[in-house]
Amino acid sequence: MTVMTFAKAINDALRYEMRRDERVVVLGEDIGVNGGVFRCTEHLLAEFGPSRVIDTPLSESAIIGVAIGMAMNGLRPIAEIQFSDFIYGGFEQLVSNLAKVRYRSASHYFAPVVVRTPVGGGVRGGMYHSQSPEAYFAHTAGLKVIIPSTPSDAKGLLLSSIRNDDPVIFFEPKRLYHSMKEDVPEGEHTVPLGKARLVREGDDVSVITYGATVYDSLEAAERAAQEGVSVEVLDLRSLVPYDWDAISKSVKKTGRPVIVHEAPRTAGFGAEIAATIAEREIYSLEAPIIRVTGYDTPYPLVHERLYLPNPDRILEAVRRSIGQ
Amino acid sequence: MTVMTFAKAINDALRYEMRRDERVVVLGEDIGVNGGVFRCTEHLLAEFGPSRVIDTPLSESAIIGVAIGMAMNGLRPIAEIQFSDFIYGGFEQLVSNLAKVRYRSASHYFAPVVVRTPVGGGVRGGMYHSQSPEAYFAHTAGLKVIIPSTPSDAKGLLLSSIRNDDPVIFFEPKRLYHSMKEDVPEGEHTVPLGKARLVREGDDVSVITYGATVYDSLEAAERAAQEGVSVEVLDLRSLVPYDWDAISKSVKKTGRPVIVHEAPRTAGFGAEIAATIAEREIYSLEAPIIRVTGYDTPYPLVHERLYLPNPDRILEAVRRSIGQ
Amino acid sequence: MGLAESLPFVRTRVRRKLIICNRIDGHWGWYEFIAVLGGKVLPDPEKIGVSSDDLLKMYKAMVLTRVLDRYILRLQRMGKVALYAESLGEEAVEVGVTQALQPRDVVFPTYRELGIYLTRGVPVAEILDRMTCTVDDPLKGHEFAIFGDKRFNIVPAPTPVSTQIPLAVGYAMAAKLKGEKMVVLTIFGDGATSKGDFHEGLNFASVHKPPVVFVCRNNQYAISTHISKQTGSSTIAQKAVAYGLEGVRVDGNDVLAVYLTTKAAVDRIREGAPPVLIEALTYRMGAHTTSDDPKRYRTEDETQSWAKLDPVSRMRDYLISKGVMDEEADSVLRSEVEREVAAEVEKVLQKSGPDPLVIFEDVYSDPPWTVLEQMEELKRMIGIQRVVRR
Amino acid sequence: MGLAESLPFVRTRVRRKLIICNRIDGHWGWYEFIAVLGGKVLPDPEKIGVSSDDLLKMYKAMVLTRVLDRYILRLQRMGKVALYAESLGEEAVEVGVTQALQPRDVVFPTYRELGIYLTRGVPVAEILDRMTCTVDDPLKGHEFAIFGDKRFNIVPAPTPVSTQIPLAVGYAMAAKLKGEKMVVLTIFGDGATSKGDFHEGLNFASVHKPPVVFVCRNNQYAISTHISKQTGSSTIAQKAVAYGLEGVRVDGNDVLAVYLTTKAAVDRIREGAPPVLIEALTYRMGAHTTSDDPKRYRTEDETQSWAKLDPVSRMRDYLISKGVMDEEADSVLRSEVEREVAAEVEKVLQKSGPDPLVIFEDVYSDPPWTVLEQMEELKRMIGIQRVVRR
Ligand SMILES: Cc1ncc(C[n+]2csc(CCOP(=O)(O)OP(=O)(O)O)c2C)c(N)n1
Ligand SMILES: Cc1ncc(C[n+]2csc(CCOP(=O)(O)OP(=O)(O)O)c2C)c(N)n1
Ligand SMILES: [Mg+2]
Ligand SMILES: [Mg+2]
Repeated sequence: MTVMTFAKAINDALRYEMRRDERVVVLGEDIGVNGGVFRCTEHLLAEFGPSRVIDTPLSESAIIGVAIGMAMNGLRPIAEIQFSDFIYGGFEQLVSNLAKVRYRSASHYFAPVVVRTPVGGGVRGGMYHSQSPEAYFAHTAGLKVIIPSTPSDAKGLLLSSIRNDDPVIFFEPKRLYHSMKEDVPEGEHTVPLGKARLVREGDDVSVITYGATVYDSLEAAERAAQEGVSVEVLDLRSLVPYDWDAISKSVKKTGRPVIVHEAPRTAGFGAEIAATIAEREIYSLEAPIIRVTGYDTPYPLVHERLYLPNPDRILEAVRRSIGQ
Repeated sequence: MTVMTFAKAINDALRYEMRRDERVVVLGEDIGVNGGVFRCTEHLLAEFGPSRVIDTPLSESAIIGVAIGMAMNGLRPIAEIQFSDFIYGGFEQLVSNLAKVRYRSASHYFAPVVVRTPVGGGVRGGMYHSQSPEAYFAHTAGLKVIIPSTPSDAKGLLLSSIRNDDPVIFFEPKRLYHSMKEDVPEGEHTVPLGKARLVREGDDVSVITYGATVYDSLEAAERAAQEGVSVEVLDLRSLVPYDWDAISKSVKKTGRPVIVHEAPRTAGFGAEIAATIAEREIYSLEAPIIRVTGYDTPYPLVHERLYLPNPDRILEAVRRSIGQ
Repeated sequence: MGLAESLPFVRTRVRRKLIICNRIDGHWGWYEFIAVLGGKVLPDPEKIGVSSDDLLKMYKAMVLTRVLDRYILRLQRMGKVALYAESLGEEAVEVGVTQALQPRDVVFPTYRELGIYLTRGVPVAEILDRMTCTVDDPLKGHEFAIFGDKRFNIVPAPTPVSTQIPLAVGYAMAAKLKGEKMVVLTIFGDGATSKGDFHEGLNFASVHKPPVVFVCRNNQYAISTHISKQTGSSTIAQKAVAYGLEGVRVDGNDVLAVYLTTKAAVDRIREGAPPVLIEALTYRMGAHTTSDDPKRYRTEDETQSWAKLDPVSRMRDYLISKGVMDEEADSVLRSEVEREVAAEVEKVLQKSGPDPLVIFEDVYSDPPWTVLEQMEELKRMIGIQRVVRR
Repeated sequence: MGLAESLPFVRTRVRRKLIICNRIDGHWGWYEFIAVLGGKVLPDPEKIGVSSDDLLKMYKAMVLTRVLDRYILRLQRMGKVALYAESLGEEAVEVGVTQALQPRDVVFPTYRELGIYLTRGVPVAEILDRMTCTVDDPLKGHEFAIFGDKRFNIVPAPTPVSTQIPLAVGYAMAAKLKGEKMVVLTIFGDGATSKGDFHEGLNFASVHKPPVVFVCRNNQYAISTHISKQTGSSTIAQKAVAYGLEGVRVDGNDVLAVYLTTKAAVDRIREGAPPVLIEALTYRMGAHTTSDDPKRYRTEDETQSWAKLDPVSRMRDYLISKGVMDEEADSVLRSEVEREVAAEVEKVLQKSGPDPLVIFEDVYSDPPWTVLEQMEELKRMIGIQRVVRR
């Protein structure tokens, strides 16, 4: 075990897997000599050289497309998109090729690419450095979607993603990169895709969330506890596949789900969770299903703390859920 | 009133508005000399000339981007994307510019573009000529999303969309283009954005849908009636904004919502409707909220009728909703 | 030395003088429109260094392409094929580029590439299984028109044009990294060159220089859009200048010009030379696809003038004039091909389609529970379904 | 006649011999690297036809840009500016291109374009309001670093690089359709040229030929990525060949070369000539943005060698050598600028920020009920909020 920041845990996972498996290559803008704008790929160029640590031109579509081609030819490419706000230039490659190469070719070819990309707000990043586009990818059949919230999960889920034969969009909450640290196992350490993490047990309300808002939810849970309300916090970690058993178990217990994410509300991933609860656990419900999310606006530069689902907003939803 | 097919109604709306307002221009692939692959822009080139009916290079990003620039400079461009399966090449322009020009410029500039594009399956179109990507756009703050299901609505909603100062993604269910005809008002005819259409009244179950599945839902409703079950069918017509009052009214009455769309289930627009019902009308519910949708796979060429939410599947959901 | 210079015999074979730009760094070249079957006196096979076997192989592939193409069109009209993009008039490009490759080389084609599959040796039966989506369809009915099979190193095309280009670049980069001596060839239309992925793919390749050759099958139309509305440049080949790469333009209705130029490019690239952009100028004689009506956007005159340059006839005339085959051998060949194809068509019509559950196959290697549940749902539904299958 | 030929006095001013390719159709041109302030003997102002007023105006704009740039950096370090992309070393490009425009011409810049705003006459106070997001910010705090104001015909940049290019093309097409004699100028970095939107935008423009000029501010780096890893072409200008357009390369640290070349291009385009691609070769002396550390990826030596070509000093030396101003006038100018900026900075620090509800403004002209409800939700929340505001 070593104390690592979130960024360091990513870096550690990359280095570990590149040493273990020579098929692994990383590519993206400024990931080589610069070590990545968040330093997640630091020192990799020196160790693995420019044919496995590839500084690319500024072209998101080619980054994804080239990674797909490499994967089809037996490599395990990890493409970095500098901010997930810039992933849209590669959207056609993601939706039309990455998600569909296996189907189109009836598994003659497949593309085990991991697309790593920083996600979310809270760093004064404004409209184009703060977005949370995970719902677009969750709605795209053929992709898996992962979003860890701790350094240890970041490492463990990244290793599992690289080894998975399906394409994975791997979101890294950027405000955790350097603020969040903890003990992370050295060497081998995997966390299975599709399993949620029960962060805090509680009996009255289930807060279902993922990414950086896990911490806002925990803060809200603390404050709720002071008011005598026991809040369970579930970190999904994986959106596709998501852990329905964990959600169902928690909702069966509390009957009061509150779903939290940073992305805008309308047709966000929270809607999927709510819809599935409303289809399968409706008889367990003792309150309306509440969503606490970013607003349906572009991500604002000023007042972003009001825009984000902060602890105040989560607490208010918890109170509403228990009928206060 | 004249009998028009869906495609003809679109054509009529375009011609009418281009005559009325010289700021209106249309652009896209094969829309000029060829009249559009579905013939929606037929005869426009001859009447309005190549500076207002613009055959473009094969470049979806530039088509959207150029339309945005034109709109910022006072025109009312209508961009056609030949199939909505090819809209992803223009996704960055749609998400990063079209949806955000107004915000980024604090309304110094805005872009009243209409993006028209055929949507959905049922024409043996396979993976890349059958998709229903509306959820991506519904999740993108700054855009409006419209999808008519009748020739008359097609004309009325298209005129309203062109005149609206906000960008509109206008989906046209391609299997209706030539199969669906009805009386359509000649000349001026608008239908307001954001208002659903109550297609069939019923008391037991509310089928909430949009686009071509309106007809599958009606067929299921007929068959349900024969079984003594009264099904209401609501055609949303507009996803952003969607008509919550109409949904709420219907759900209050029946307590049994069934949501139908062609797009894959996970994080589809149906999830948003379900989530909102589960937040606001939970106490009206007498059954789980059921979704009947495309499956979470790429759109298949063979067996597409099994993939689509056909009347059998809708009827089965209606039966499940009333507890059979 | 530029590619055209490396093919001395073709330099005198200028049918139309079209000047394009080649290398930027160092000096400028003036390059001809590369053609072999163009001048008054055609070069002997020995001079161009192509064996009779290879000449006949290419000719036969072109004939087979033409015949099978017509049969697939008929199957489409019978409702047995969902949609088809015919190759009529473009056989020389498809056959010529493929003949230049070794079996280990990998092709990323488009949806209009019948001649490539046949030249690679894909059995007619397999192509018919594919186009009619039978139970033996190698792609399990997941999509129309396209073809692919890993055993033949043919990667099925994405319909969104140009998006296979970065994939081909990546595939080639992996080959380079692994030290494989393979070359990757990707082919695309003139319309495809307007898309961002053409640019991003070629630019990426211009920096990393993997073993890839880019071929533009410039048939002058993207559906109804004439090349003059597609781009302001007068050739596609000159677009290579933007990347500091070599670009050449060849007569795409001249299978020998296509073959020799591609071979020269591939041979160099296999030895480490940078990527090349080859523009093969041709003409789509038929409709864009079975959903298209070319009369809406071009004249009969134009089409007829291109019919005179029919690539199959030009090769036939060459082979006969050089004594590689005689008229009779040609007739025999044609009727054999016709018979073979007709027999396969008969067979394929007897076959059933794939199981409904193929819908759920090949989405993931390890499907989420949601997909598995939906498969169960469909299984249940099939019992009570009234809708017509396939 | 090519652009460089139309500027006879600069043809002798070749500082580095860099050959680029221009017109494809018709004939080939050999073009120099356009420079005015480069040779041993510099041309007199009369010879290049620029008045003293204009010379001084450009110089003053460059000085103002430099000074304000430094102040904004300081404000960023104080936490008053979220992020800033400095212009140090690139003032000549920004000032030169803008000086070539008329006020009715429209500019689509990037996030690094302070000199453009100042040359257009935007008050320092307004820029400071913008960068610090005060209550008077013309863009209401919606985004950082960028600037725009319709009154100055400056369109705020999208951060996703190159995506403003098709917008500029569309804006110009609308102008053409409406018969307006405006020219649209869009400027972007070297990195931007690798993106699909650069290609799709220029290609679209090459067909429709609206009044637009494309300027690449080639500062040789895209964050840490050197131009040699960005593209295989040795110039950006040659990328114009792909579209049959004219491309020229100018010394981007020479405000007169930039100004005169852009003016020649704009004058022609205003009269109906096709679009032009201008590459201005310069160097980013500072960091990419306030989040970047250039020591990680380039040497002090390299930066120092470019410092010798500092665009402000070069213009200053020219003006003094030609007697357009003397040393004293220069000192007065500099201290005035410094004083003016310092005073405005003082003022802006006193201002408060925008109202929280700006979050919901400018999303739609006619917002959906969902947005309106969320605004009400926030209004309610603000009462019970504990989080820190601005
Ligand atoms: C990205 C994209 N946009 C639109 C289409 C619809 N479409 C199918 S083929 C075609 C024309 C392609 O022309 P070209 O690249 O010249 O190839 P050709 O069909 O002539 O061989 C178009 C517009 C598509 N397949 N992909
Ligand atoms: C599409 C996109 N990808 C990535 C980024 C992140 N990014 C911001 S600036 C930049 C480099 C841009 O380089 P260049 O175009 O040369 O402009 P410069 O900053 O040098 O003026 C990058 C990669 C972005 N803004 N947009
Ligand atoms: Mg073509
Ligand atoms: Mg740069």
